[in-house]
Amino acid sequence: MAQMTLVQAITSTLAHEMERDSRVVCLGEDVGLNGGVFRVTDGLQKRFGKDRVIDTPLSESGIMGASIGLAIAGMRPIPEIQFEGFLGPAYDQLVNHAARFRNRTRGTVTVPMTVRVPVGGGIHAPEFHSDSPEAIYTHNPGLKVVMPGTPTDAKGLLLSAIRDPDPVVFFEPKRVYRSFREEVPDEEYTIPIGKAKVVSEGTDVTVISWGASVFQCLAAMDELPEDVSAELIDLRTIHPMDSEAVVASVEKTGRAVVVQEAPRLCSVASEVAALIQERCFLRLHAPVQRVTGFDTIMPYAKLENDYLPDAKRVGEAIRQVLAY
Amino acid sequence: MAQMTLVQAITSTLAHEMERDSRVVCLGEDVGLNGGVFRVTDGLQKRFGKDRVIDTPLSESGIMGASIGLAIAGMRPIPEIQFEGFLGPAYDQLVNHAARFRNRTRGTVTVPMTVRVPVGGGIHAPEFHSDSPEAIYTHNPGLKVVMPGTPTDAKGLLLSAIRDPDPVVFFEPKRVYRSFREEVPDEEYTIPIGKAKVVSEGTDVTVISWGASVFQCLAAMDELPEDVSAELIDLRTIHPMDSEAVVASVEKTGRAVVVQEAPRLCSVASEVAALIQERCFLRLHAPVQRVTGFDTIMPYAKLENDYLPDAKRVGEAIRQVLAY
Amino acid sequence: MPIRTVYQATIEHTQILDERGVLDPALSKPGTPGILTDEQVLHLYERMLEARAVDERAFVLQRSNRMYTYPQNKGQEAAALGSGFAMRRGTDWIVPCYRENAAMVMHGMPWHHIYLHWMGDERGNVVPPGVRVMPIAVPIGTQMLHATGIAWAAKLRREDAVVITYFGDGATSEGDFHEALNFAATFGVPAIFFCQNNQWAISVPRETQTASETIAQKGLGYGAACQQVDGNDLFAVHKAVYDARERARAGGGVTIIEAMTYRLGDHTTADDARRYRDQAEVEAWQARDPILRTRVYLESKGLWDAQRQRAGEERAKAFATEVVRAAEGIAPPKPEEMFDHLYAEMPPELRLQRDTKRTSSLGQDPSQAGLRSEPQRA
Amino acid sequence: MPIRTVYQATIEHTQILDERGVLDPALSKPGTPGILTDEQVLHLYERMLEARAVDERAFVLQRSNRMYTYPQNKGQEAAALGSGFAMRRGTDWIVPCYRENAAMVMHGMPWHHIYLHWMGDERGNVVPPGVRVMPIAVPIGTQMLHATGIAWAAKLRREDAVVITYFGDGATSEGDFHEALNFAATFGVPAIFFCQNNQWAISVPRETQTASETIAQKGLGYGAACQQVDGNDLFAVHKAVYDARERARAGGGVTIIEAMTYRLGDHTTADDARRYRDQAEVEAWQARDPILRTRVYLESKGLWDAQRQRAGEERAKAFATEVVRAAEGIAPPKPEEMFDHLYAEMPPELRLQRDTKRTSSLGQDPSQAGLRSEPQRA
Ligand SMILES: Cc1ncc(C[n+]2csc(CCOP(=O)(O)OP(=O)(O)O)c2C)c(N)n1
Ligand SMILES: Cc1ncc(C[n+]2csc(CCOP(=O)(O)OP(=O)(O)O)c2C)c(N)n1
Ligand SMILES: [Mg+2]
Ligand SMILES: [Mg+2]
Repeated sequence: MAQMTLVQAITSTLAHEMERDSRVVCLGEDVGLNGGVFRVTDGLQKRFGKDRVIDTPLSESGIMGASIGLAIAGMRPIPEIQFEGFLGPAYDQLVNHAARFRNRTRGTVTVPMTVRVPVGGGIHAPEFHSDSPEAIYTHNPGLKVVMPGTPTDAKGLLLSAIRDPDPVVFFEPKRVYRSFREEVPDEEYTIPIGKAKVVSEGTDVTVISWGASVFQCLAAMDELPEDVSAELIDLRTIHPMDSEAVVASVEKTGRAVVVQEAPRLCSVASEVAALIQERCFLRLHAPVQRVTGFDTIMPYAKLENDYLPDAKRVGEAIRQVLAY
Repeated sequence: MAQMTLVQAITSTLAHEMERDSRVVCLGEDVGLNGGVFRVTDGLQKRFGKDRVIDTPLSESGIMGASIGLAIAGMRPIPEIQFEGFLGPAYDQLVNHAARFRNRTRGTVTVPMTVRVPVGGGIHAPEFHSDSPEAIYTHNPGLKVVMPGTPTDAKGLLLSAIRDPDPVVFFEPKRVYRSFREEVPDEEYTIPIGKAKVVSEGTDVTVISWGASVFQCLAAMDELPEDVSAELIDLRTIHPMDSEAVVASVEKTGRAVVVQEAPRLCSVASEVAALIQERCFLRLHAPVQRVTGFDTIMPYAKLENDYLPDAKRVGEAIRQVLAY
Repeated sequence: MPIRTVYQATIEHTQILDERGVLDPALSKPGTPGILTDEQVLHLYERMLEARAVDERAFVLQRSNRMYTYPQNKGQEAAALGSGFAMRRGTDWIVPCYRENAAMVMHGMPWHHIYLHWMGDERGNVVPPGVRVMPIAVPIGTQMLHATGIAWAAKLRREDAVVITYFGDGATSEGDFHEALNFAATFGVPAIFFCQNNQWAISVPRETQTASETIAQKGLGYGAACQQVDGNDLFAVHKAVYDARERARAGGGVTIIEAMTYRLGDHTTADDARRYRDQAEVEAWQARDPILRTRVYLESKGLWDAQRQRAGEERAKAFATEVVRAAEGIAPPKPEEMFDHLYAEMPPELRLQRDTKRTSSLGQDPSQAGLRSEPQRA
Repeated sequence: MPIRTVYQATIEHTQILDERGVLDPALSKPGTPGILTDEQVLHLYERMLEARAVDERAFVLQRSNRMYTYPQNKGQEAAALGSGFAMRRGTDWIVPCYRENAAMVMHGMPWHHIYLHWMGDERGNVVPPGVRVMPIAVPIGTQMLHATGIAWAAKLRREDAVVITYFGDGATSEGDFHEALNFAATFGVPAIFFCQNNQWAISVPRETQTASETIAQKGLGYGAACQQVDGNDLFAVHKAVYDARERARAGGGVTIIEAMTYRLGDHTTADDARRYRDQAEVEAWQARDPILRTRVYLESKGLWDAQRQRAGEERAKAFATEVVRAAEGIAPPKPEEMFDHLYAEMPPELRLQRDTKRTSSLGQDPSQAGLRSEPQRA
């Protein structure tokens, strides 16, 4: 076991898989010699060569569309989009092409690729560098959407993503990249896409989150009165969602809070709330609370902490559903 | 008063506003001599000239981005995107630029434009011509999203949209374009963006819908037993949503069904369900039911009617919430 | 030097078989690589007749409600067949738009799949095993990036495969055209960008689409090889693609070819081209119909005559009837199929929607077993 | 004619003030329009010193945590100022990226706004009334379409305004570059596309970005006028933009200018360029520093000397201190501001979020007045 940050876990997993499978190539802006702006692909070009770790032109639709072609022709491309804010130019290729090929060809043309994208706020980056667009790629059918919150999960989910026969959007929460280290098992293991993780068990309220927000939830739970027993679920996969895990937990607790960085309207939090009220209606003691970013543009760095849900807001929501 | 189809109501409103305000220009693929593929701009180029009704290159990001520039420089552009499936290439300019300029310049650079987009299924069009992406443009903050379901609403909302100081996505349900005529008042009137319409009042259940699906809801309500009194709300504006109207109705009925063509996950229906359970929790007798497209790609024409919610599915959902 | 020339370029237009059906002797000198033989021309002429017949039948089917919107290929057969014939079936890739049906079929896509596509049936996009033809691409310009990626894979894997992608004059205005060509040229992938410049993008004429003098010169900005050819000239089209393919195989990278042709029909069956273009223009191009031109050539060589023409047209019609039969002989798709191919493995919630589709409003019927507390698993 | 030339093009590179600070006599002949006067050069030289000082101060601020990520402009001052000076303040439009601060400021954007932007404060994008400068554009390539639209508006309204838009070599790979140039050229709008080719896009060198020999030739595919200039030559840059502006005003449409320059600093303060580029290359370009070259020229004309240089540098430093003071002297933004400018009129639900932001988890506190059944109205 080695102590690793999220970045290190991803780097070493990419290396592992490139070693194992010669079809795997990494491509994107600055991923080569520079190792990516977050250094996630650091050292990989040196190790695997310029044909496997490829600096591309500054061209997100190009990266996405060419990766689709690579995948169709039998490669396992891992395109990196430098920040989630630059998924915009690649949107059409991702949701209208990567996501649709299998279905529209009845399984005869497929796109096994893993789109790596740093995501979310909290690192005081410039504008367009702090968004959380996971709902967009969940609403559009045909993609899988993953967002690991820990180095250990990242390793297992990334292996699953690369080996998945379908396109996976692999969101990497920037705030977690180097925020802590943990023991990551040395041996190969996969974590199935579509399985949530119960971070801590509880009986009074279910807190559902993913990505960097999980840590705000943990902080909030630390502040709860001794006698409150909260269950924390890290979805890890946004789509397909582990509805079973969510429903099972809320069936037990009867109360739920969903926490995300993204704005509220038509979001993953909306979906979770809608799902819970559908499936757990008679068990619910209080409305599902959504603690989310606001329905405005993610502000620039000076105000970003006022936008992102923090432990205080999460704690308050928990107290509200308990007091309802 | 004249009998008009939805197409006619939009055409005559565009003409009205171009007459009144010389800053208004229509632009897009085939909108000129050809009058648009749905003939919505038919005759306008002849009447207003090639500088006001402009055929553009085949370039959606170009249309959107250039319209942003036109709007910033004092024009009132009305770009047309030929089908909602081709919003993809314009996505970045729409959600990251049109939607953000006012906020990121603290009100000093603004984008008053109305993006006209035919939307939805049911006309047996080729693939990529039948989607319903309204949730996408609602989740991304900074746009207004309108979808009129009748000629009368279209006129009033289109006038509001063109005069709105902010970017409006004006979705035109293709299925309704020529499906019926109604009396449209001759005089100028506006319908405020953000106000829903109670199509029919009722006390037992609230049915919430928009666009072409409203007519499936009406058909379903025709089939309900005499003693069931259903209230039908046509949102007309998706964003900003008329939460007050929805909440007021469900406070009265205690039951709700939301109907849309779009897939379910992270959709407007999810948002409405989440909203209702938040605001009307103690009044709800049954979970809010979502009748939606499925979480798969809109199928080609042969199966599209199996995908789109129809009166049968709506009726069943109503009966389910009543029987709960 | 205060002012110095840093770049110079020239674009040439090639025609080998002229409008009167006469072959240029210099360009077709015996032994010139890529010049079609008589036998090949005869073969391709029969394919042209078939393509035209199937195309015209589609129009009839649409008008009688047996097909939805259909984009006619009429007038562009030389461009599709001349180019397709220069590619090697099963090795090279065809990445089409929707106006080169004959090229798709030449490389193994069944004709009736093309019908099925426009009949609103996804099974029209099924690519048979071993066939290297991508499905029809409706969103304009997008397929060129897939072609680039496929060609890139061939290069990375050192496969001897070349990719040709087709697109219209209108498609060159899309950002994806630009990004695809730039990627292709930058990485030196074995790709051929074949523009069917049929002078119109629905109602928008070529001059409104772009201010450049030619489409071919658009390749200059990427360092691609650029050429314009008479797109109704089977010989010139074939030769240009042949050369481009050889160049690509030799590591010479990407070529853009602009084939000057014309859409003799409406944009699609939903269009009425009389609204926006002159009949005189259409007639001028009708006189340059590639089928006509090829026929005159074959007749001048004594390889064809009126009687063979009648027989050929009969065969083509019968062929079209077979295609109709194949397309219409398939049982309608089952609603469940819309769920079956979204992912390799169906997620539980999707399975729930599939399994309850016929019985509930949306997989949410609380009366269904275990639904409320335990979603049913795959 | 079987093979005929349908297009020919040439791209020229212009240098007027050479690396040794010597002016080309032919190109700078008295009376040549667009050649800077001594007075103008002196004025611009002082602006260069200011720009450099403000830029270097930003670096220091970032390193001491008083600013977030900042992209240095160092080395590109001649490109920014020579081009900006050819445009008319208040009439023409400046549509920047982020490496032409001095051009923005020359046209009325306050220097401290640029600081505020990189300090993470939206007020840095506030455009003062009457100023025709667009805010800094971070998403690469996107601003060129806005420039096209603004220029188009000028044309439609018959205003005598020309728009210049700035972008890097990397930006030319984006689809928006293509669509913007194609729109601009097709509609003949008065726009100048000014590429600051500083040889790198973060770590990606120009040759990896595109296989074309020059960036300027990318304009050929649109029918634009194309030119390459020495971007560290104040005279050549100014002259090229001056001519392009005159051409645009005369209805001659769009020009693309490639200014050959170099990013002397890291990409941003978050970057370490030593990871990917040779020190030798950097040093070679340091010798071509535009400030140095302009100074040598001024000295050769007896207009400048070491003493004036010291005084000028002092003034520039003091100026930078003023800019810091202006940027840091502003009260921090209030959290509510994030809601206040999303729409002209705040929708009720957004107002609810704003008004309950400090007191509830998300405008959903059931204890707040009327919240559950009657959302509070604006
Ligand atoms: C991205 C996109 N935008 C718009 C359309 C609608 N549309 C279909 S065909 C067409 C014109 C295409 O012109 P061209 O590329 O010249 O091909 P042609 O039809 O002439 O063969 C348009 C605008 C589309 N299919 N995709
Ligand atoms: C659409 C988009 N993709 C990626 C980025 C990240 N990024 C910021 S600057 C940059 C390189 C820009 O290079 P160039 O256009 O040459 O401008 P320069 O920085 O050299 O002035 C990249 C990739 C971005 N800001 N926007
Ligand atoms: Mg065309
Ligand atoms: Mg650069």
